Amino acid sequence: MKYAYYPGCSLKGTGRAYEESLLAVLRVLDVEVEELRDWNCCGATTYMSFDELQSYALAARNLSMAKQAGHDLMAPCAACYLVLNKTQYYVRDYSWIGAIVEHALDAIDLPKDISAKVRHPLDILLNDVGLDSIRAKVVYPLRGLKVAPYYGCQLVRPYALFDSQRNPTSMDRVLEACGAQIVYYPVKTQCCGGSQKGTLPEVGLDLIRHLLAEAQRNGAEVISTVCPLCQFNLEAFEEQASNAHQFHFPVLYFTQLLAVAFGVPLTDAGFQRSFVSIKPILAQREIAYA
Amino acid sequence: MELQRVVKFEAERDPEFVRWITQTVGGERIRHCLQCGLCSGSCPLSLYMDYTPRRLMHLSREGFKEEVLSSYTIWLCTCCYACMVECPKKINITHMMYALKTRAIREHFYPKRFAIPVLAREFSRMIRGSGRITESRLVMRVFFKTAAWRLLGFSKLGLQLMRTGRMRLGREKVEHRADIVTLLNAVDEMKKELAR
Amino acid sequence: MPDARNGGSAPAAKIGVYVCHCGTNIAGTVDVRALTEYAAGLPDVAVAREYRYMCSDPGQELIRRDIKDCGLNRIVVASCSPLMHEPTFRGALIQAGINPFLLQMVNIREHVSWVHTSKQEATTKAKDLVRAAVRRVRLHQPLEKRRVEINPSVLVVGGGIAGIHAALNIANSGKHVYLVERQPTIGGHMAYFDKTFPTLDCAACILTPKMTAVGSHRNITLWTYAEVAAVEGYVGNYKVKVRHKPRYILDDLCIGCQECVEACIYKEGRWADEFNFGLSKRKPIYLPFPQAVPQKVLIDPEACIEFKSHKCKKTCVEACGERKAIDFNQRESFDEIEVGSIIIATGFKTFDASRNVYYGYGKYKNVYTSLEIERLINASGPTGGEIVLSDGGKPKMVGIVHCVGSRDHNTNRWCSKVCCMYSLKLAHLIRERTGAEVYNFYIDMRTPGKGYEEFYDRLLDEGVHFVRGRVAEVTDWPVHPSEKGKLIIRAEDTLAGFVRRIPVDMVVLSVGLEPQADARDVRRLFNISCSEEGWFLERHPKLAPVSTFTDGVFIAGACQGPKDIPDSVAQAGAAAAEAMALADAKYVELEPYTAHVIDEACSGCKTCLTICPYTAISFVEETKTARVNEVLCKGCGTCVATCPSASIEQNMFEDQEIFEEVEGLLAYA
Amino acid sequence: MLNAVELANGNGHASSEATEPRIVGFFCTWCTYLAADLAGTSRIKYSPNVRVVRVMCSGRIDPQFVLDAFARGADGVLIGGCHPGDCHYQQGNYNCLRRSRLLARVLRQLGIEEERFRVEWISAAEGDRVRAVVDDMVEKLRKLGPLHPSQPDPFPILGQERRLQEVTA
Repeated sequence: MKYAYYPGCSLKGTGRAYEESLLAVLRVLDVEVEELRDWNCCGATTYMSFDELQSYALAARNLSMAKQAGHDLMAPCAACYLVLNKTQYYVRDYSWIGAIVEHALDAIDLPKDISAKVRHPLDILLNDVGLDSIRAKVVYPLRGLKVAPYYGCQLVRPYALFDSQRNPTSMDRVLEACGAQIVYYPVKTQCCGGSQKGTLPEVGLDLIRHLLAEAQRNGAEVISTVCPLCQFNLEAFEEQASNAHQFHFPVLYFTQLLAVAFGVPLTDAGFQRSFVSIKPILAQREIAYA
Repeated sequence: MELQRVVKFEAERDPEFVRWITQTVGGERIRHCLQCGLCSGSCPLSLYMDYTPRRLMHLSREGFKEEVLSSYTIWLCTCCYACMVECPKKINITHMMYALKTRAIREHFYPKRFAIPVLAREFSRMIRGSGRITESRLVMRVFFKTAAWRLLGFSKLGLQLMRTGRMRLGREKVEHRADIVTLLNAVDEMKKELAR
Repeated sequence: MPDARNGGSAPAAKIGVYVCHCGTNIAGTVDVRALTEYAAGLPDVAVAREYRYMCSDPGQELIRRDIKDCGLNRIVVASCSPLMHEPTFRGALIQAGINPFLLQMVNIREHVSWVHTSKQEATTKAKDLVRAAVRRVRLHQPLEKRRVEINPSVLVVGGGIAGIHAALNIANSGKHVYLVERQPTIGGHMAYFDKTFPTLDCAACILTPKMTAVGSHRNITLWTYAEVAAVEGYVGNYKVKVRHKPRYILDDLCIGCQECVEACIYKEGRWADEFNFGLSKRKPIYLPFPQAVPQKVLIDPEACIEFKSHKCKKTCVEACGERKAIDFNQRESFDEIEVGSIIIATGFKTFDASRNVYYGYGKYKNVYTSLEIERLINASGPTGGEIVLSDGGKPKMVGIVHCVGSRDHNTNRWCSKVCCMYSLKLAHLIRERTGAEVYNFYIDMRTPGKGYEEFYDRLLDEGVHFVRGRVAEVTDWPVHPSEKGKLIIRAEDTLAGFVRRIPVDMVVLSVGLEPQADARDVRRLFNISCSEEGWFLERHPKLAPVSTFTDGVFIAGACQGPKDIPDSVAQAGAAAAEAMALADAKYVELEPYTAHVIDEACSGCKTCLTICPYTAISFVEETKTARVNEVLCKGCGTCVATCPSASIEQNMFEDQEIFEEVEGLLAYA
Repeated sequence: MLNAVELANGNGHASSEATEPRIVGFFCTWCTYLAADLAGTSRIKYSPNVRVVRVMCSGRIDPQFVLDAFARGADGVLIGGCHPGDCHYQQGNYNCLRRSRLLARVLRQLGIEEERFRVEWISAAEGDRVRAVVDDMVEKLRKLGPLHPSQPDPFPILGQERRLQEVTA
């Protein structure tokens, strides 16, 4: 199994822990990945609202290069995942968009073919690696660690074909395979506000607070995420969001929990980058870790 | 409280806008809207909107361009696609919001120093410049252009990020930066072409 | 307790009382256990039982078994209204081998549990009623129902789509139908339409064949320009008098060539054409409309010179020549027919838009009613299908105002059901034919029905404007340059959240449906009831939707309530089936509630003779007493109450029985 | 003619209802009885004071029924028929009306207040009118009080005939 790896800007910045843990986990599972050479920002949702067509072109550049590399393109960031997919759909559904994109690729001597399959790590773990091989690699089971699975919006909506748009369960299953206990989390696909926290603080904070409160109400010990922006929002503003109830969750990437289970040293899985340490919880649950 | 006379004359409607929205990507099915309000109901931000998505749909298809493009709604939309997935008439609401944003930016239909469009603009500039985003720098720029004082509120967070090595000040960039510019320009050429 | 008048002592009564819970309908308000125990204690009551649903088969079985096992000879059932289940329980008595009229029902549902709230009071009342019934039933006598033959032919009143469909159904079954239509042609409202929703198939194409079929069917006697003048008789044997208005044309001689119309000395039409609501003009002699059935012209005496001055050249008569079909001296004539059942399909009339002054109907030239627009759109209409303004120009903006004369406590409270759909249809046609911007002003869009919602969706997609808000006014007073020379519609766009002023060239008022102006006279004529609004009342809104409280009289179509074409046709089919079932039964059983004279008591004063509305009482010279003809007697009992010597009795309602009932009700309560 | 059981059960509520006016209604099958049924199906609530006797037509109502009702202890009598012109039997309600006019006068002479005897035309569609009429009548009768609190039979003559029948029982 080999994939072209498209980190996206966040995984090089606030989301470094995601990249570290992801790569570590894939290593354990002997999944080969190669970072896409000279990838560029996908444009995310923000560029979309500035100029949709340009953002398609930006995404297309990556897709075209991935096709050349000859592997499926692994996009861990939900926003990237969405934009890359969306681009493919639109180029397919609207010939005139296709024409523009092709023209643009032409201008930088890239092949028009942007049909590289865009995959999310969850998709890969579930459908290519498989739960059995994941179970097989577990050395330190998570022993019923109570996890709130937070998928956020853009991973499953509107394009994810590997999971339900209304009630996704892929992360649940992967984590359960590592012995974690998934708590009821009805807001698993509700929006975290994205960049709203920066632009309209009180609004963003409201959404974040709701997500944290729901996790607490359902007795979660940690929140598991699949998207760097979700992770950042929930973690960075726990304190601000705290009101009646104090929030003090480790907000992790699902890959970090896998890493624990696989016996990857915490420091290799970016735990040192968390604001809230997970160690006390692991200790309390008597979950061993490397 | 001041009294204000509100009555809409047909002359204030903009048929061109209706034509545009019903032909633009995402707006094609807007006419099918039943005004059931499920979009507003499922939207996590509708609570803050001056016009709920449902109302925006109606205003758009009736051609009240002013109201639509100057409404906060389109900026509050975080593009979480909840409305679009739920919509019983399969209207691509989120995509339409993008379209409205782009047009609002193009026609300068947003409040001065309003952070969201500024972010979009800065974001695009940064990409044009280096092909990638360096979050820390982007955030700085936006704040300086909108509400610098708010930055102070973030100093603690900044330190935390710094300490955990998640805030890089070094600039992320692609090797072939020229490519990006060429790419984007190519798009613009083509657009002009199509316009003609 | 024996009866002085009937003499002789009836066999000792053995009464069974059966109290129904009707689920919680009764048991919820009446203490059924207490009631049953109480009944058990009443004199002559041998058995008293309660059961969840007496009308169910196990319920009836209780009664049947007790009659057999305990030898009951009188039954009291305390349940719902006798008008609901009396037949059911009488059936049970018959099955158990005793006479069905030895039953008395007590209405403790409609008259007690459903209208009272205090359990104690309700139970008390129920006890009184049961007590009365128990006392009354002891006097009940075995009675035999009267059998009367049924005349298989049927009268259908009204030649709209409902009447047409019913008539054809029955005629095709081989029975004879008299179809009486007030207008000079059949076709009703449907004949006005160009297209029908939601399929948009051409109204004429589907209606005309049915009309001609009626005209040519050997089992149908079609009388247009005629009205029912009088009805007497009873189920199976109605005598109906039909008045033929003079059309001054001899039907059987006129071949519909219309040469007379050509020849009329008026070269151009001058008089408002009724069929086009005055949007076009006709001559004094005319054919209502091209596809009219029958294809017979008629003369308007108000317009024809011959009638005014008797000095006309009578070019029409010349033109008619040998056929001699024109008869200026024709007078109204009558026909007497006998039928077994009657189907009333007299349809509806549309709301008079001028009643709503704010919409400017009759004031502004370009405000039309939906029916007028139907004519404008109709290819055979005054403009040949051209939708034009009063000045002949094409409308660029058109406003369609829904709910005119509907859902409004100032006019009609009800929803007229069809307006939303026909407004959508008109919106589509207007847009299609003129390319105008069309605005629909609605309160709620009501599109239940096969393919209806889909049609609405289609209209949405066609870019028709939908403004949710009831129109406040239509005015020609511009307050904005863009409104000059237009009709401005003012309404709140409740979905946008502000008031809008929309200037249009043409306003279409979607008028609601109303009962016919003379609905109340018609219902008297046929002895049926009307709802408060004036729609004919069905026997049961769910289970007997086309029957009335008068046996052998059925209703179909919009005369029973607003209905679209499919519903009207379906109802017409149902009514036809009812009529045919009746006819095929050959005979019907009548309640034996007739009156009879007790000869020895009769003084021969003849008071009763004058009072009987059915002349069922005659005077027998030999005995010098009155005698009731049981076949003619309908059992109203007026004569009984009138007889000064108390020598007339009515089965089931004998004085003694009623005295007992009254006494039972009040007995030391 | 009481019997032990009836006494036992019948009087159960006598005291509690003593002050409540008791009304006997004579309703024609085709209009007023139907209206009362409609009131039921529409769950319209009204005072439980009226006890209905069903007759085919208001024309069947013999003045004796009314007198007897009063004699037996009714505080009021309500006759319900079809509206003029709507009679199922063409004119029964007119006959009823004529008799009632006469009867009303007789009653007045017997000292029975006119509010105690009422003739109403209620069509099959007027369920709510049943409520209105009954409630209104009950209201008026409450004001008047019971017709004859002390002796059960204010009209010996009428009484005799009835007693005669009872004796022959």
